[in-house]
Amino acid sequence: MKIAVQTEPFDLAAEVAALHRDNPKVGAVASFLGVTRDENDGHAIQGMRLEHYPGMTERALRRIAEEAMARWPLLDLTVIHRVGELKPTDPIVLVAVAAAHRGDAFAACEFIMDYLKTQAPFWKKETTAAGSRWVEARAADDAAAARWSDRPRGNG
Amino acid sequence: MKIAVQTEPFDLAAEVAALHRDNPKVGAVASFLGVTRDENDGHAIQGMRLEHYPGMTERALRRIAEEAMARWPLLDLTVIHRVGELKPTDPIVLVAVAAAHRGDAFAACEFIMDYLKTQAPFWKKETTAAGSRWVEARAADDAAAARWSDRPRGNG
Amino acid sequence: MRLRVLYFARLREALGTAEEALDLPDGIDTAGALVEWLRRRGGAWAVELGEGRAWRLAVNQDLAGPDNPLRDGDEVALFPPVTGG
Amino acid sequence: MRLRVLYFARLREALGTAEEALDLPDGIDTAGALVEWLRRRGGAWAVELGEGRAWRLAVNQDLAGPDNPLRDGDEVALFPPVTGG
Repeated sequence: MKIAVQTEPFDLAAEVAALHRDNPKVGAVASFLGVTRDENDGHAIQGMRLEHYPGMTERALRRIAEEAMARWPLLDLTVIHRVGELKPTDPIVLVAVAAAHRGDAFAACEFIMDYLKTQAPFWKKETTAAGSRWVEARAADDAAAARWSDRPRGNG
Repeated sequence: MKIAVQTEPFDLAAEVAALHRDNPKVGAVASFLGVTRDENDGHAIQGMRLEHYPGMTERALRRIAEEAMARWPLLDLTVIHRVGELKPTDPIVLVAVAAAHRGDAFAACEFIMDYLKTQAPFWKKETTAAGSRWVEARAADDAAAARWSDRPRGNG
Repeated sequence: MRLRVLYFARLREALGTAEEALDLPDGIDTAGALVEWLRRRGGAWAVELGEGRAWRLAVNQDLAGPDNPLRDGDEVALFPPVTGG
Repeated sequence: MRLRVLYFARLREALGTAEEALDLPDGIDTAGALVEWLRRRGGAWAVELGEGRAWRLAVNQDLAGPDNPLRDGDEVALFPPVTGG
């Protein structure tokens, strides 16, 4: 399990390869790449700054990852979140999950993203032509995280 | 939209980058990498040969991809499936889906894999210590594909 | 009616043929009737295309059911349930 | 009771402080009571931590509710709902 918070870019291919290259039990790697967009809520975005809570961030990500490992039969996973200055098309977050079967990998990857969006202490401040503004949390993200309160989905 | 059937390996990072690098509307890329395992149904696997139906394969993959584009607001997607000789830890299939929001990208990526598993004309022949054998289709794959008959899931 | 018929994977091996050009007698005008006609060849044909076996069928490179009509020049394929991905 | 209190993002900017060391009077022994006590400072404190505003709270780097007890030496953080990913 790898958890990282960093300003530098990450290497998607290297991270995914690290999850399956040396483990022939892995049949599926589901991954998610979050990318900076050039607009949000109708505003043109020139760039953004990601602030976080050092210490709690790593702790929250590790807790979410451990919850995923407990819910599904996973073989390994990686979560990397960038902080600092980002511009449109820059990758922000990578979640990659390795399992024997795809249903578990997909479900765990989506679960981690849904919880990360509501539980991990990151805050985005966007720069627009009119100045900078803090991004508001979305009700849709709370709803997405609430889906997992019952029981895991996913097929064998 | 890119659909490919090939014997050569593919480059995960290049394929994912191609989906978002030049399109600042992309906020999410969900991807799935299928990998050859070293065991199946309790048999140790030394390698496998993937046979397909040239012509129909590309047609079936394109049809599945178009169905996904019609069901969810996607920005782009890539499906690459390898054929020929593969050994454990070799990647077999890549599905990568770009969208503005993660729920659509995740749902479409899983939908494409579920349909590919039941509709695209590929057949695996595994080599074990006891000789080679055709892999049997799994009932779980039919069940996974049947989930999508009603309506798309996925959150904004 | 003249058809091209392709066989894949386990069926190809068991039937000992990858492809054949068939001249069908009148009345064999659906995919299901074609399979029934092939089954009457006996031997591996009767076994592999028989009741207990799972097989799938495509007409002109689209998955099709037994009611699918056949037309002169069609490409028909018979194969086991798919196992890619 | 002595606490370290951290503020992040919009709250940090609006309150004009990133971190402070507080000596709490007796009786302020839950996270909710601490927020109520901070609110009584008035001005931006009353506005930002007031009824209509969404904020979250962590005690010792875990998300916590208003009933969470506070102990000497705890690290408390106040911040807006998170927006990463």
